[in-house]
Amino acid sequence: MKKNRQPALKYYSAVTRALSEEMRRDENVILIGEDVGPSGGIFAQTKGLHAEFGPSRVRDTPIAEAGFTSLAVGAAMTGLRPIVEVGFEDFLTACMDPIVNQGAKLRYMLGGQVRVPVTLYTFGSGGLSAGPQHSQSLAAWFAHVPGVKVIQPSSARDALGLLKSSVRDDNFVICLLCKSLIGSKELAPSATEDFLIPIGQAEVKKSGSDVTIIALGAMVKRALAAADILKTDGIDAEVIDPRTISPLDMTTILKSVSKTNTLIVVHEAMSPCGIGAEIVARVCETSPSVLRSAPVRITPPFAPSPFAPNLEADYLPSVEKIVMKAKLMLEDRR
Amino acid sequence: MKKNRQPALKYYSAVTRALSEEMRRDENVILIGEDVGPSGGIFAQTKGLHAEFGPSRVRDTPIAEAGFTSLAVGAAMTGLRPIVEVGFEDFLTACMDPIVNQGAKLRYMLGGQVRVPVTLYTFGSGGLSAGPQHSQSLAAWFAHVPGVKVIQPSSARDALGLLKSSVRDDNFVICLLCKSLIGSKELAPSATEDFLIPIGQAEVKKSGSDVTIIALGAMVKRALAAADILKTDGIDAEVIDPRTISPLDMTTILKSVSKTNTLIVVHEAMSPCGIGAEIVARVCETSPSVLRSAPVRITPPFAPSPFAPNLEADYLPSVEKIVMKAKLMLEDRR
Amino acid sequence: MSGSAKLCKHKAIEIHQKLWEVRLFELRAAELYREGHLPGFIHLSLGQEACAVGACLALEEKDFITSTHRGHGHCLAKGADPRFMMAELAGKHEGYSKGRGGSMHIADVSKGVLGANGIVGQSAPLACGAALTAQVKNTGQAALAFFGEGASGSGPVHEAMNIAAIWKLPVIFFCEVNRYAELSPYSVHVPIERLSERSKSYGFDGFTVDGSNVKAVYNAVSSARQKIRSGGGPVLIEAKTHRWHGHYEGDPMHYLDDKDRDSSQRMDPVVMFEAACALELGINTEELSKSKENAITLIDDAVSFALGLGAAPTSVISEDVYA
Amino acid sequence: MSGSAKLCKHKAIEIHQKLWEVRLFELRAAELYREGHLPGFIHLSLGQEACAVGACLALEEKDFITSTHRGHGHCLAKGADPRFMMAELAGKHEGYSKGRGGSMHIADVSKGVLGANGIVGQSAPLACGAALTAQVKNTGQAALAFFGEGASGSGPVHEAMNIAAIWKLPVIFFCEVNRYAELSPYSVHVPIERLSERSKSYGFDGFTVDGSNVKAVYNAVSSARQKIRSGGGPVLIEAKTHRWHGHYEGDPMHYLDDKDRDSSQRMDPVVMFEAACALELGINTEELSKSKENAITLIDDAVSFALGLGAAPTSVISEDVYA
Ligand SMILES: Cc1ncc(C[n+]2csc(CCOP(=O)(O)OP(=O)(O)O)c2C)c(N)n1
Ligand SMILES: Cc1ncc(C[n+]2csc(CCOP(=O)(O)OP(=O)(O)O)c2C)c(N)n1
Ligand SMILES: [Mg+2]
Ligand SMILES: [Mg+2]
Repeated sequence: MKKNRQPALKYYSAVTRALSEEMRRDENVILIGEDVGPSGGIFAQTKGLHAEFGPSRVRDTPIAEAGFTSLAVGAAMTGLRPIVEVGFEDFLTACMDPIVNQGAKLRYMLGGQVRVPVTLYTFGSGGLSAGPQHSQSLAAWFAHVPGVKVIQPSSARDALGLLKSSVRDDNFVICLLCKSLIGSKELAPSATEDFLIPIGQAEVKKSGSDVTIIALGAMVKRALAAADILKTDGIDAEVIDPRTISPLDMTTILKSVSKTNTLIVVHEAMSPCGIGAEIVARVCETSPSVLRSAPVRITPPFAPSPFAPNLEADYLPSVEKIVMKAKLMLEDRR
Repeated sequence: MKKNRQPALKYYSAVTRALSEEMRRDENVILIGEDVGPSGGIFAQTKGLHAEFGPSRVRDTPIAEAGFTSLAVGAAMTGLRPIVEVGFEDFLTACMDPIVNQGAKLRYMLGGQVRVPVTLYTFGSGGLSAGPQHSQSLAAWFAHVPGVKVIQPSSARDALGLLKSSVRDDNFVICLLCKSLIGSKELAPSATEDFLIPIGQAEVKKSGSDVTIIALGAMVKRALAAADILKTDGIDAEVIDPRTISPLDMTTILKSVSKTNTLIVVHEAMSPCGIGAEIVARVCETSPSVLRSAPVRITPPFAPSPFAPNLEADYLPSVEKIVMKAKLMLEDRR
Repeated sequence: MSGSAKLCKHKAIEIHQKLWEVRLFELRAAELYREGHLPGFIHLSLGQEACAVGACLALEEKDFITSTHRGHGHCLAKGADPRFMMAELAGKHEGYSKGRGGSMHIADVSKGVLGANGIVGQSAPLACGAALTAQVKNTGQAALAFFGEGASGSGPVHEAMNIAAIWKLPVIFFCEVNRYAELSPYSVHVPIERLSERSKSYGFDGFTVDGSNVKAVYNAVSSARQKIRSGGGPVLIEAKTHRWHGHYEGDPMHYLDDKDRDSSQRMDPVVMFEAACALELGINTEELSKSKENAITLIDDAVSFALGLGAAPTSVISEDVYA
Repeated sequence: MSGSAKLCKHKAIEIHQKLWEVRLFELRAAELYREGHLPGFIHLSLGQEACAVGACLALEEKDFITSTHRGHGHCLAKGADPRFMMAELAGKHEGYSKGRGGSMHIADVSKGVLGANGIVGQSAPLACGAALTAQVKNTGQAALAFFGEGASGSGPVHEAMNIAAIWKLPVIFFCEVNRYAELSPYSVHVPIERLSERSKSYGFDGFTVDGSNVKAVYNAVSSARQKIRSGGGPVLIEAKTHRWHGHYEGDPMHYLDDKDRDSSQRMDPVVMFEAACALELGINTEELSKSKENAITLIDDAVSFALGLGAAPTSVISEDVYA
């Protein structure tokens, strides 16, 4: 890798870059949300956009997630391509109707007369001691809803490539960013590259033959760290990041599971009716005899996300837990 | 059964009976919602309550699901036991924050200082040509949230017994009633009986040894009808109604699956990250070798609920589909 | 807002015909519903025709409207085709929603009708979105949101008005106060006499008009549209009107009080307008009969069109979920 | 609402001590936060002490308050114990939330503090719920909801005010207008000069007071409480104040304009009150020093208490999820 030639890209700047590139490309793209304007956002994620694109296309909103998300849907139906920021994923509870009953369904209800190209991004997941109302992972709710797509970038490059694709997508796309990755860095695609990652494609982040670990969002890095440790024990783990949560790329997942005959899913969201449940169910339905040991979901206990750092550390899936579960699974098999 | 002695109970009157019995028992129980007052509700489900308990305890609200659900939480924290009606399950999209970030979490966030005894009931599911915004089944969202309980009565007796228990429960309980069952009848427990069904217990609606069918809400009757047909083909199906969706009674489910070595789940909700996914995942995790054929989820296609009766009939899981899938499963096994 | 008629004769005849189209469409729909030809449930706006027609005919063709569960009149008045509307009510493939939406989801985007909507309150922010498009692209369009007094108590309506005020969006909030929301009266939903006062809490203008008087509605919306043309930002119009039928067709209306049961008290907006046409606008009976006849023909056609269609193919169930 | 001081000397001293408790609690919290003793993020109300103290001390002990993300002052003023508050900020088991909530979820229900809340706008309907309990059970209690001008744009606040008006709930809506919501100024959030005007759109009273003047706040809330005692339904009070620090502690405040950077413009509510105590209430320097000393001791104790505690046991993670 040309480590010295390419500048590093931070997760939050990947958001800025994606937004600005898409806004430059298409003047129908606008940005609305709380403090996306002159202040540049609480994580500096929209820095410079108001200056470059002006107050008509970059709009600070009042605190009205339901109102402005529905407004974005109305704008999308009439020719704009709004990008909506909702500060924290937990606040999606305030705009479920515009997403689920409007954004997801208007094309269907209106007989295909309209498209609803909205990209809604938000910062979710835990790891920053943000407490029970600022740390949730709600992807499963939206994977349960036809008409929306859901993406979750686990790195700066993924954030860049997936967000750009979602702005070009003609559907309501929800992008669930991970707060704990905000400062994480990666080699950036060159400034002139129109870097896109197609929606709906999982990525094998590390290939391996012994155990399949599907990890989401910030858990991808932990799964990779676990894979490193497992290697020292002679276990060759494959780590897959679905990247798109809805629709799920089951092809990539099934291919891996067929190879390793095992399945571990790791996510920060609650276990019941989560993405892990869906992946396990899909694997068992379509390839009932492929698993040679019981599938495992590694998730927090069924409780709200606690505030204190030691509590949150214990609550979230850890590298150690992943290592332990993987070893246990392979031992069982022997 | 003493068919002639016991009066028949309709599903919607079971709601009225549950509410009035609990309001008589405990003066802290109040009822709020749109048109729960003098009009008696759109399905006559609250008829007579305003007259009996008066305007202080039975309150028509403005159209403000977020506001009045949050208000109910505040009232519950301070000593009342509010029952909240939200007309259609689809409108829960408007009060997700009060449910998920307040009702479900305040006890936890406040260090156990409060209880939040709210019962929220709503009419959901399909079958009445109510269209895409009035036919949804969203149980999975709430099963994904720690701090709330979720029940779904599939008959008048279950509605009576479960609702009464939920009013006495010290937690936020969501009761998802099925619109298509509103007029369905059953023998009523005698008027003097304090008829309770414990929350958290599944019921084996029909026992059998060949195939386990887990069905939810209005699908229970269809599963039972399918079981009747299967019987004529020599297949003895066991039909289980979880009745409580969160927490799930996995003991009853696993017992059945261990006996039949098969698993079919039928629900009206969307498949991805639905209750079916959770049940399949739990079975495969805990009893990986118990299933002798691939588990099957029978659900509508991944699309909003269509309006026209012929479209909706095709969309929803039918008796025929259940029969067909069960037969296919058992054939595969031979 | 002056009360003087701005109506030219040509427009008046157009209004007259539309009033009858709306009236007849709904009378026929009620009939078909009772006979079992229309599934699900429908919400009629009989008695409120002057609101839909007066408001939509004061808009420009390029303007947008968003509507509610009680939207037949709005959609027709803005130009939706009664044939495809009735086909939708009947659940047919030829309907605006391919039979997947029904009465609550009629839309004709080519005519600026962005959809009836089954979620109370959402018409307001959705209209703001269309107004935002007009503002950003500088198209000169406006958007009008229909909603009821019941919706006025909902959060999204407040959020929409607040944003519209701050962003000076070209949007008209048109509140039809038909004295009920579902099964409960105005007083359950609104603590003040005049909802138009709410505009002051956002710093824009609000007016109350007689919603049975199509001229009054037309004039109010015309003035509001004028204000928007000159960049003046939102306007709230409250139209006091009457819902003649139940909340949904078939509603037994046990909750009505005697005063409200007494239909002799009510003004018929169509009759009122015909009188005004004759007296003030010099439109003669023959002309009035002609436009009424046109309406009858159109609606008859719509009904036979809809009833003549076969069931929608099940393939539409999975169409248009994603673009 | 008359501007005359209703304060007796005893109450004034109580207020003075509370002002210092709030001030010192937050100054120490800021320090501890910068030093890495407090995890997560905290939102300070430095400069707004007169609102919290004036409002809470005008309430009765049995009354309820609901608070926001910026709630330290509210909770302290209503009687929460600074030790358990600081322990919570530090994530300790002895904290009000057993270390599971942090700064945004402080509550002491025994003192009527129903909780700070991390969701903007929810304080209003939650307070209405407490007011409903008081009304249904006829306890004579009232509830006061703290919220900011940013929250005023949110649906739940509107829905709460509308319901409170219709049901005549014993609730005070107390809006602290501190000129910012997060990183953007008042004008991004509110299209009118005086938020108190909004009360008119629900038909109840609204007042604007100087939120830096604790006496003005105290008097306004006292009058509102009086009105509630006689069954008069809700009141909206807008208190114009200043947020001295950033939105969260550590906020670089790049977005401030020069006028707002110039801290010489600001009134210090504590200093102002001390002057008033001396001039108008005949409280001497010694008395003032004593109540300040009390505050210092209390907060010092709270800090040493919190820092002396061990980490919360992980068993608390799964406690209290269900009752
Ligand atoms: C969010 C939401 N809550 C409740 C309903 C059920 N509902 C349908 S129409 C209606 C009454 C609406 O009243 P109003 O706004 O006055 O309109 P009108 O029916 O009088 O035309 C209600 C409560 C709904 N559709 N959406
Ligand atoms: C529903 C919701 N949306 C957004 C936020 C993020 N947020 C936290 S505080 C805040 C600003 C609140 O402003 P204001 O009501 O004026 O209170 P202040 O911070 O000035 O005390 C915002 C937007 C939130 N917590 N909840
Ligand atoms: Mg109405
Ligand atoms: Mg503020």
